[in-house]
Amino acid sequence: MFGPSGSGKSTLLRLIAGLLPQHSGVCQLHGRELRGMPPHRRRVVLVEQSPALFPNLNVEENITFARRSVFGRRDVEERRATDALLEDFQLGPLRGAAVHTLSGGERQRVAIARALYAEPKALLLDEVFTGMDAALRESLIAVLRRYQQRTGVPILSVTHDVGEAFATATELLRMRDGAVVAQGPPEQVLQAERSELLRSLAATQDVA
Amino acid sequence: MFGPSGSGKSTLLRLIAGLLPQHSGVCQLHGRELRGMPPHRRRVVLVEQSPALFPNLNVEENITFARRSVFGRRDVEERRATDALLEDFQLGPLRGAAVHTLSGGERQRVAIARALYAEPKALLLDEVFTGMDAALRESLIAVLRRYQQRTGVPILSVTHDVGEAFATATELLRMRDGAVVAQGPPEQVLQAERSELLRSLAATQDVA
Amino acid sequence: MFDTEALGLTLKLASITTVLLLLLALPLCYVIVFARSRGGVLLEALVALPLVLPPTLLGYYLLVGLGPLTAVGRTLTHLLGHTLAFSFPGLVVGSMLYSLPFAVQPLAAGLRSVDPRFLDAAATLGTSPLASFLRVALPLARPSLLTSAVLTFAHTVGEFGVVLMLGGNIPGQTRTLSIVLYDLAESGDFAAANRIAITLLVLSTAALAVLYLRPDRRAS
Amino acid sequence: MFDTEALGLTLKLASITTVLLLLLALPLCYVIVFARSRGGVLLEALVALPLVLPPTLLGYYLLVGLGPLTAVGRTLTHLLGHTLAFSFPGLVVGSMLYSLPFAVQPLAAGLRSVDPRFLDAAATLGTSPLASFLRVALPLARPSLLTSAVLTFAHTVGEFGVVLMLGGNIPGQTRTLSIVLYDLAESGDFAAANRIAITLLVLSTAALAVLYLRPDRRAS
Amino acid sequence: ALKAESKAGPSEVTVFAAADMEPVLQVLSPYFERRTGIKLKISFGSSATLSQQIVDGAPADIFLSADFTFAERVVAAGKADSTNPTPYARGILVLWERKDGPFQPLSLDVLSRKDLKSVAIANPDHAPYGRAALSAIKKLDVYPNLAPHLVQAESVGQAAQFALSGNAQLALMSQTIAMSGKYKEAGTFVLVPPVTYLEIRQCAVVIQNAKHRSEAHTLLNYLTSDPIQQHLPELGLRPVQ
Ligand SMILES: Nc1ncnc2c1ncn2[C@@H]1O[C@H](COP(=O)(O)OP(=O)(O)OP(=O)(O)O)[C@@H](O)[C@H]1O
Ligand SMILES: Nc1ncnc2c1ncn2[C@@H]1O[C@H](COP(=O)(O)OP(=O)(O)OP(=O)(O)O)[C@@H](O)[C@H]1O
Ligand code: MOO
Ligand SMILES: [Mg+2]
Ligand SMILES: [Mg+2]
Repeated sequence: MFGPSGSGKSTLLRLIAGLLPQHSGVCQLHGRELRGMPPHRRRVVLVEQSPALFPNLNVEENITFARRSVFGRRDVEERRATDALLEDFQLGPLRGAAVHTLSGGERQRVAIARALYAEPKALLLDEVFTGMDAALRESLIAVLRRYQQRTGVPILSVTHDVGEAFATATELLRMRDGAVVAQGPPEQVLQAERSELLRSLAATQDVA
Repeated sequence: MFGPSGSGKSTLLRLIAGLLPQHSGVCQLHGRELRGMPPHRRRVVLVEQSPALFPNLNVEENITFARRSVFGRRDVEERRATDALLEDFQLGPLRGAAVHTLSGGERQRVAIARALYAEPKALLLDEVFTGMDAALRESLIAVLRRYQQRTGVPILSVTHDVGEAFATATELLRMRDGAVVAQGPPEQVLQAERSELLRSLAATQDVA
Repeated sequence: MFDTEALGLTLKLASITTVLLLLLALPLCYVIVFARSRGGVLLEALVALPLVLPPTLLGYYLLVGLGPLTAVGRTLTHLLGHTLAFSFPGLVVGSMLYSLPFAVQPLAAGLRSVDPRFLDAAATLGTSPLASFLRVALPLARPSLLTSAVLTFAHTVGEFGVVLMLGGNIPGQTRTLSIVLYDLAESGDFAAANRIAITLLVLSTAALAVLYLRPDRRAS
Repeated sequence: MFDTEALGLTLKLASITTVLLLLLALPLCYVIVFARSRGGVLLEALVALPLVLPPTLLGYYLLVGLGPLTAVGRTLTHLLGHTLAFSFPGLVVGSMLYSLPFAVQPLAAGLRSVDPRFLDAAATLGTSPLASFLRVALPLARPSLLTSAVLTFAHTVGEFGVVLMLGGNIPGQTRTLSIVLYDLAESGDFAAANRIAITLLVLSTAALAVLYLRPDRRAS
Repeated sequence: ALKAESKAGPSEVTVFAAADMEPVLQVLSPYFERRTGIKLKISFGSSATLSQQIVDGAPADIFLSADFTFAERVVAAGKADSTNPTPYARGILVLWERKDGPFQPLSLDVLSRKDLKSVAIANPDHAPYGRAALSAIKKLDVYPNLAPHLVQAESVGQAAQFALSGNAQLALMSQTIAMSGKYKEAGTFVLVPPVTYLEIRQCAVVIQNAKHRSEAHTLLNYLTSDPIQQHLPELGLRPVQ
């Protein structure tokens, strides 16, 4: 999904996650209607633009937050899942680090790992790759692609990088002024995009 | 300035701004030694990766924060400066908005405007263009370029977009593992970059 | 002679009251802060009421209201085998009522200032509101929980009106330090009052030092 | 007859004490929370001391310490023309000492939980620590400031021990509601006690409603 | 009186009075005010509390103690305007129980019963009526039986309240209180034999630096005047002589 700043992308994601009240429209996941369902029942995990990591927990505790009960102990399998995530997201050496010491990119990786650990039915990513260098981004996208192939969980990702969108998405959404103005396979949406740009240029010239 | 995630870019900026204690090295601005000077005397403004806007103030109050005293009234000139900034950063309609309602890109724009309003002697930008679409980014870079030409204030900007760095900077810094590993005019640094990459590729092949 | 019995009794009363009140304050704060209903507002106002009632009034109402003249009082007296007045459990009840707002208010204020983004994050991760309260809000509001505990304890140690009205000055049961000090002051025994004051100061300076010099006090 | 004189006196005492204490608590909290020195820790412990001293002890020491037996007391007596004890100014001094921790602690806890990122941002924008305290930390800690004010006011309204020791029971000067209620209880005048209780409840319910039903209470 | 009036506005006198005097002054003060134009501002408490406060500088004009000792304490501190406290009445100790209490009809024998749960007395260190009560209990040989059940109140007024509210089964209190409205309605009392306690000789002192010293003397003279002394038995006190 992409669109200009302030066009409502984050708002739409928060709505899907259940963090904002839905006043109209339908919102379905795997055929289940989500409207009116409280956020913690939806199993839709949202990774926000600047993710809210729990400041009282270290990196590992943040990642494993979702599946620990108040007094929970963890079994071997969960420990293995944690190790795999720490490695996938290149967070191994930071395992025990306090989250306020993390760099911006590190925080985002912890947040994505935390989301995957929660075994969501859908994953929403809000500009999570923006603060990363090209190499890191590629490797994370590969991790997510593998995850998606293994679990079949749909991923909706917001980005400003049209190239990235084109390269990674199976379907593109374009938003403007709070509405989805285009939706479909990447080629098609970008095609529409281009012709619209031409149209608006033409309009400007008419005026001039 | 650029470099991989976690290489110490933000840390260096916080150090320059005086938010972290400096244990060794020199830090000078216009010939003034900054070491030991408290942050509020440095007149070095840092716009952080996810900027801390004051949640109790609206957009305009955030922008004008620096030059208002506790009970301050504003004069006509300051009002004009505010209006200009609001327009430059396309924040006009959001003037009175509560900051918790802003989108990610809007927050970053408010933070940059707030920094300019403080009339800094140096401006530090930490990945502020990452969450913006291409059109918005271009227009903001143009605003900053104009500002720099008018005032001569040095701007140190962190980015992951090598293309952007190359296009906008007069001098490039590359960081890795907490140290500046290259510095100089863009062409030179990128040249060094490329040859290093080749060297490391060669090393890998040697091992294989 | 120094009245160690009264000191022990006072500390026992303050400890029991603090523990019980914090256990009560947690669910109350959950409803007050997290339930966005009118009920929460009503409850908060109700919990705040003992604030404005002088301890002598509370003590008087407990004396009369839980005394043998009312049905409630008779039932209680029957269950306990004695009147609530002039007994340690009676002081606990009185202290809890008296200190309730001091346990609830700082904690509620602390919970209220927890950034809702953390609660949102927990919710999308599948954490129920109750679990979010326990695992996210409460740990983040820890300084306020501590303030609640300290103020409650202190408020109970310093309690005088309720004890005077309800206690009956029975050594080992209801004769707390504040009463002992009152008696000493009335009989003009400055030396004995001094001994108590010094003991309290030493004890409390030690306790406060432990509390305030803990290394992890200020999140950086 | 309802003792409006005592009600007025009590409200006056609580208001004056609250205003003075908040004015005092602000600089104290600044030093305690923002100065990262040992001095701050010491000051915090010092401010907390009245917490653990029963009001009867505080009252007694003020009575003796500010009485004609000490140099300070003699000077004061000379300046005022009367002893500080058994006068309204004396009650204000006693109440301030007694309620000091209740003004300082919630505010300090609130200031402590202000996210340091906001203070960092203010600092790089050229705001001095003092201005950051006034313009950033304090507005963000507003709920805690409110808690401080409410608890201080309430603690003073509910004050009994200090008033009894230091104030005596002089109508119109030191006879506060808590003392009136004590007297009423002694004379078994349940009806009069009821009238006072109802007045207090109505007044305070109104005050609390104003406080708790303000629309902007919960930042969303 | 006239002189004081011109100095300090409407004429009034601050009275510190022992708790047993509360019902008495409640009855007498309207008469006194009507007759002399002097308003009474009264602070009640245990005799010890009040005397200590006066020693500490409380602005009382006159102190009506419930005994001689606490009045003497004020004299000893140099706060009285004469060296001799003035006796104004003699107190009577009674045992009181609510009419719906378990020991009706009331007699002194209840004090030796094994099923007694609580008896309220005033603090013997602070209140003359408390001292008298403790002495009586000992003289009546019921102390071992009562000791575990004694509840101490700050003053005789509070001891009475403990029994009135039903929390204490019995109270040893002043006859002044036992004969006053509420207590007369709700309970019955029996006299404690005067031989079991030292005479409760209630004495008054006028404070030396009092603002309203002459009004204080007016009150004292009024209390010791023959007509009032003759009325004392109706109020639960015996006349001085
Ligand atoms: N509670 C609210 N009240 C009023 N306006 C709001 C509220 N929440 C969001 N908005 C506005 O809605 C618009 C959409 O915000 P949103 O965060 O969804 O944008 P976005 O597409 O994610 O932009 P960006 O790329 O900058 O993050 C913004 O202009 C924002 O100011
Ligand atoms: N107080 C601290 N204690 C320990 N480690 C710290 C502390 N502060 C930062 N670090 C570590 O220092 C490294 C550099 O962090 P920094 O935020 O400067 O990275 P960055 O270059 O800005 O990365 P990014 O591009 O992801 O924002 C990180 O690995 C971080 O975990
Ligand atoms: O009237 Mo007293 O001094 O309480 O016995
Ligand atoms: Mg957004
Ligand atoms: Mg960074």
